[in-house]
Amino acid sequence: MTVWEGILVAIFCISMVFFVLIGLSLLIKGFSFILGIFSSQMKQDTTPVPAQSETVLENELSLGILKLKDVDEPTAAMIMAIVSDESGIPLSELCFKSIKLLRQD
Amino acid sequence: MTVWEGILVAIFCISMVFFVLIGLSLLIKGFSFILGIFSSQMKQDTTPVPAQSETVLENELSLGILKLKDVDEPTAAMIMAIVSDESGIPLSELCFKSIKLLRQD
Amino acid sequence: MTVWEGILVAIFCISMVFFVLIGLSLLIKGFSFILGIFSSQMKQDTTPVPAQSETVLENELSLGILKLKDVDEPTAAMIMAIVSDESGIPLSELCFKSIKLLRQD
Amino acid sequence: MFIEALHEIWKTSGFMALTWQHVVMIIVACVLIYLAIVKKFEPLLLLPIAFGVLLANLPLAGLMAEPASASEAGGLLYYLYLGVKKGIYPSLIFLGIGAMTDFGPLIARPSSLLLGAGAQFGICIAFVVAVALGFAPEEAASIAIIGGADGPTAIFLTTRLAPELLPAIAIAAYSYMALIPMIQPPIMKALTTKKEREIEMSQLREVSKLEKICFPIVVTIVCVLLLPSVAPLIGMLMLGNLFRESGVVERLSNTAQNALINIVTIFLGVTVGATAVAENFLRPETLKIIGLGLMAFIFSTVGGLLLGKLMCWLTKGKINPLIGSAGVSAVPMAARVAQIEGQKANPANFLLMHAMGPNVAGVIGSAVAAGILLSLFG
Amino acid sequence: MFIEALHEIWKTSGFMALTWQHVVMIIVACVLIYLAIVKKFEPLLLLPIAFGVLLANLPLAGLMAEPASASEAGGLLYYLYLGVKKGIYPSLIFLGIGAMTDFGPLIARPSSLLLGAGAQFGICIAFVVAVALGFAPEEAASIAIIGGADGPTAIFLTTRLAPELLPAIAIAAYSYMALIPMIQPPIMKALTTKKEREIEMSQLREVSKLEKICFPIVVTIVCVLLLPSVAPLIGMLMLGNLFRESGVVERLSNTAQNALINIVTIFLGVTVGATAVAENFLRPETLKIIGLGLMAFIFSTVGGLLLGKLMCWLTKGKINPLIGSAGVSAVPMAARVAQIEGQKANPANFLLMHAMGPNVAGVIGSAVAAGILLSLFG
Amino acid sequence: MFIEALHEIWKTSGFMALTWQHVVMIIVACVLIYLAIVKKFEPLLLLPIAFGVLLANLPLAGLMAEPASASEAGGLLYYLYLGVKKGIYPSLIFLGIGAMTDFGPLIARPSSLLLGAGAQFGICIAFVVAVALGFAPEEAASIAIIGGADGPTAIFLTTRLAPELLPAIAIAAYSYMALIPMIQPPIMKALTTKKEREIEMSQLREVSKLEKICFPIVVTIVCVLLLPSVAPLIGMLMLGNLFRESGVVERLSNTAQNALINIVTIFLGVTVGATAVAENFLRPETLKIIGLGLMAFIFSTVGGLLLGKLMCWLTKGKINPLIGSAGVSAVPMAARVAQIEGQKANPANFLLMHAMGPNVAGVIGSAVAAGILLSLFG
Ligand code: NA
Ligand code: NA
Ligand code: NA
Repeated sequence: MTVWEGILVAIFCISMVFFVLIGLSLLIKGFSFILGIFSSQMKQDTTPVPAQSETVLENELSLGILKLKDVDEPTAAMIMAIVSDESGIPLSELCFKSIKLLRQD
Repeated sequence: MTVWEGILVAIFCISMVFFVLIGLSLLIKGFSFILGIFSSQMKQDTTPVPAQSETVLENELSLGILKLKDVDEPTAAMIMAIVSDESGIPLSELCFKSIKLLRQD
Repeated sequence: MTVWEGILVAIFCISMVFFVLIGLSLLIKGFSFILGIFSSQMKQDTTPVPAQSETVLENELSLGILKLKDVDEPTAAMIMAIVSDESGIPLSELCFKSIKLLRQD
Repeated sequence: MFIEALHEIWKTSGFMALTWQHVVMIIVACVLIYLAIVKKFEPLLLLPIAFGVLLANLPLAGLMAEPASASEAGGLLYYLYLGVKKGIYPSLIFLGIGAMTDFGPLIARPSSLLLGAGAQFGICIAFVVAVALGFAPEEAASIAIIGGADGPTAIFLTTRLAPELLPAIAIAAYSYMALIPMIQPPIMKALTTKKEREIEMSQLREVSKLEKICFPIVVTIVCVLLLPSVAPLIGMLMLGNLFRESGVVERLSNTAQNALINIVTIFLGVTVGATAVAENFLRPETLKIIGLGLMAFIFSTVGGLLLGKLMCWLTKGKINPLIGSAGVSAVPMAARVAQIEGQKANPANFLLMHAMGPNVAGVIGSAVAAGILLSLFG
Repeated sequence: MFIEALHEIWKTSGFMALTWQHVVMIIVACVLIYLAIVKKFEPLLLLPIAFGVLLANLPLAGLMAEPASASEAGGLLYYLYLGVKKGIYPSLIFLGIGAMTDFGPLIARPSSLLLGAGAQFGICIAFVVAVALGFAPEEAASIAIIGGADGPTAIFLTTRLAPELLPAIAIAAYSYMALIPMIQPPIMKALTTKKEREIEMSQLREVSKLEKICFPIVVTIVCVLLLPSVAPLIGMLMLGNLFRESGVVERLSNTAQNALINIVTIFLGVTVGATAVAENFLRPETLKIIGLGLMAFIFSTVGGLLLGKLMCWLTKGKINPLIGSAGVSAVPMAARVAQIEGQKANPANFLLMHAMGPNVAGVIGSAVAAGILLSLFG
Repeated sequence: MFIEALHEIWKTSGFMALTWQHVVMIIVACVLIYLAIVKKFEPLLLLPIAFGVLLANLPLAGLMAEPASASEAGGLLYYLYLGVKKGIYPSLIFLGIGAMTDFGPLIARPSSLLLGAGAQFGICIAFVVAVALGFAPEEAASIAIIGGADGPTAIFLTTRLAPELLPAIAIAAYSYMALIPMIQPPIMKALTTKKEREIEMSQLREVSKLEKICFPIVVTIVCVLLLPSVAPLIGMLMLGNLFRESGVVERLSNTAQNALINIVTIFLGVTVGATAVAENFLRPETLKIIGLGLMAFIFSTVGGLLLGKLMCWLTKGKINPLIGSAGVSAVPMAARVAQIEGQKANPANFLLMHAMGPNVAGVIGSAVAAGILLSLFG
């Protein structure tokens, strides 16, 4: 294969990559648009894409989304700290759904 | 294969299934009986088969079977709740053998 | 193979084992010596080899090596007991780097 | 040259080779993905199967291609499929299922095994009808086993008797297993009186650890001696259960229940799905199989319920016939359906544990039925 | 007899057969182990690769030996290598990567895919130069794919096009991926103005779960239809992602991300390393490959940055060109480098999530490039 | 026809084919299961082995059947057994063991390696006696390796030298490893004085991380160069240890220690057990092997203890000879026995860590012995 042919192949290759990925990007845009129309009727089960850094996230994490059953906030926070410490997962990435206390009598 | 043969095969098949499973059931009955005689001499390491719903079970779970070393019951309960929450295993299915405290000084 | 030949093979085999393992042991000694010289310049990231029994170790484990952030010692001890109990790892073998409290307010 | 290369790419692209059959199969795959994710139809297997269907029907991908020669590489899924073809995956899944299953309720009430036998009734009915519809006996047997409501057993038998029907049978089996909460309740209500459904059952006796350990050994010896062909299924099921109950090999039990069964499930699902190429899936037989499978499920439920009624009558009302329907296997879905229906009739009625006996008996029952069919037609 | 046996042992020992080439390779292995452990160069793959190099160059160990006959056993690594040779391991690694990857940022801003395409620029440059240096087209394509900054893709393509170059290409690919934090920053500073690097980007929109589920299905259909040869990579990547996003098969997703990918990584690394025997590694070609690989990385970064600048200009300063450099893949290292450089210029600048879009697009981009090269030369 | 079918089923059932040899083997299997579960004899391997023995001796199950033709499927265990036959499983188990083993105590006191060499003494004695009893040299070597007290090594060597003795040797090796707490103490008491057993040893020096990382690399290079045939064992053992000590590939280390080793253990155990069919197990040779194995264990312990006494004398009482008995490997059981016996003589005596050195040295020692035997007879 001559260098000239090589250059042609290379140009062809990069243009194909652009062609496929631009096609994909348009498709995703179209799809998102269509799904956006549908989703107004549907129950929105969305997950936010965090755009800020993790340190910011840690502060954003509010206990408000936690269902606390008979547990006061400090205890809940301690439990979360324990789990985070144990598992090695930073608190910002842990998701607690509920913390409930069993018989504090 | 004619339908008639098919019916014969089907009857044969279901009777074989019954034959094997009835045999097994008798065998298990016999075995359980024999083992029952033996087990009166042996140390009984039995596990109860829960017949009630899980919610009932949760109430049945007594702290009595737990060996608590220097830990008061509320703390033990909290520990159990933490572990249950973390691991995602309902409390009724978790089995704690002992909870001990290391230096409460 | 005659028994005589067998004996020769056996002697040969055990002497080879000794030859290889003595060689290895000398090599490790030499290597440790060389590395020992180097390591005086380098940051020493060493792990102690416990020579006492585990029960002794448990007493040796001081909270001093733990970085405690806004957590009092009893709480830290309790957390360690929980983790040890849960994971089934004896406390003497668990290594805690830090325990910190998240918002005790 | 540029144009030539573009032409070359286009010629080798899948768009050129796309037929309407492929499009239909892709739609089928998307429907299956929808059922798996949104309707939660046994997603652990249906999702990989559906994706396998998708991959196999994107033309020219060649994922299932046999190697052209010894030195060339075949398709990815061709290699993974070897585990299905050689019957390895279903057995390893049974190893994991065994490690997950508590046979305690069955040991506490061995008569559950009868209900597990009765709920294989649909297999027989479906077999006869399949023969009547003109299927060869091997095919009829493979179709009928859908009525066993047990995915790995169905896949195991089908790979040995009628591999060309594998995707249809596997998809039907897992779909109907997921549909249990819709298929069974009407039949349960039709065949039982409210009074029967209200029956509360006495608590099961405690089962000793020793009994639980002996159980897998005894079942293996008896079943494999009687039906040697069922050894890969019953043997592995019971080995897994022995791992669980022995209490001394927790490591192995955990791995059998997690890493091993999950890896095998991924490979099994994707490759079984990938056998569903248009040519052998878009045939009238597939519709017949789907119909026969539903029939088999219905009659298995009927069989279990009728035997339950018989046992209720024989024990003078000590057995709630609803637990018979749990004999179809589909662990633990069928047992839960029995629990729900029982509680609807009588809020104080907790049938779950009582239904677990027939439920796990149904797994043994279908494996035994598969063994018999394999002896006859294998 | 004693002396004879000793002589026999000595003759069959590796010391007799040791050549200076072996010694050089052993030193290379030790250097790689040093880079993996002390410098933390992608240790998950470089450490097994390095140990594989070591094992393969201890003479007479025969770990990669083909079985002499059907009844005899071959070397341990010969069997484990079959998964590389047949293209199974890279696909399974992609399954795990798919299960680990969040395509959300890409879906939120689909134009990221352009940056992912631009960052394949180095592949083209390296291909042309490799051809100019006298490599055969298949070899040139395999070398060029190093610029894709994606290990499994490089291994997949190389096993199919130029297996004899596998160790050099794999080692170069993983080493340069680890060197991203050293290679990219100077280029980023050279090609962008401080003002451009300071640009803060608007927050990405929320992506619905439905979009995330549809994404892998759509990408699979489109990519595999266009480029059937890429099916094993894109198909498995998207299957893993579907496991992740569907939310109904967490078991499978976890296993794909852990046990399965780890087992495959061990086998892949050790056996790829073990192909680096002295004869086909200590050649001038290896040095050329290392040089070409670096060039490919640099030009991929350049391509991504230039396209980033173009998009910055087109959107009138809404896009920070730094995220273009993340398009080389090397997830998530390249995105982190973009974040760090952005924050250096403007401490309030958080580019991480914005760079994740081009970053994951780069994985798709290199797979597509590999598919095209495979169509042309496969 | 009904009668015919029943007759057919009966003819193909295992009851017809059952011989007294099968019954004996089933009883052997049940005894092994009993030992594994109740007596906790190395249950991780003995339980799968025992169940494999059971499955292989239920007639006609054909689980180990070779495929009759290329298109037909063989037995389940036939396929799983390939990993034993090709020597893959023992190596992968060594990978996991390496990831579990801390060679620190050995590095802190390299003279432990001598004790690990001394405790291979039983291999030589057993070899000579086995030759005298008329075994072929390959068989004698395989039997003798039981004295190495190392299951995977014994299986590895036996599959290469005398595969027909595999089940007897594997069962004997694992059973005696479990019996260490019964076999060793009387010998320890007979060969040492109370004064010797009372010796307290000085604390081991700290071992740096660097030494721990260099250790597996150096051992691999030296051992594999000297004895290339031992590469699959030592190479994988040291790779696993490098995973562990490097600290940068925790994922791989965890998987090697858990999912991978457990999966391989299940497959290895069951299939090794399944080679114990009546014809090649119910022979006088099996009894001889069991006797020779016990002898090998006893003389290995004696060898370790005598060398311990010698080192005690040479160091003027700084070495407690009890730690010599730990040189037989059987990690960590033998080290625990040394600890217990030491503490019996002197309650302030903590030998555990001191005994771990010879204990892990014993693993290397048996692998080296296996390599030598393989060079001589392989
Ligand atoms: Na069933
Ligand atoms: Na890329
Ligand atoms: Na040993």
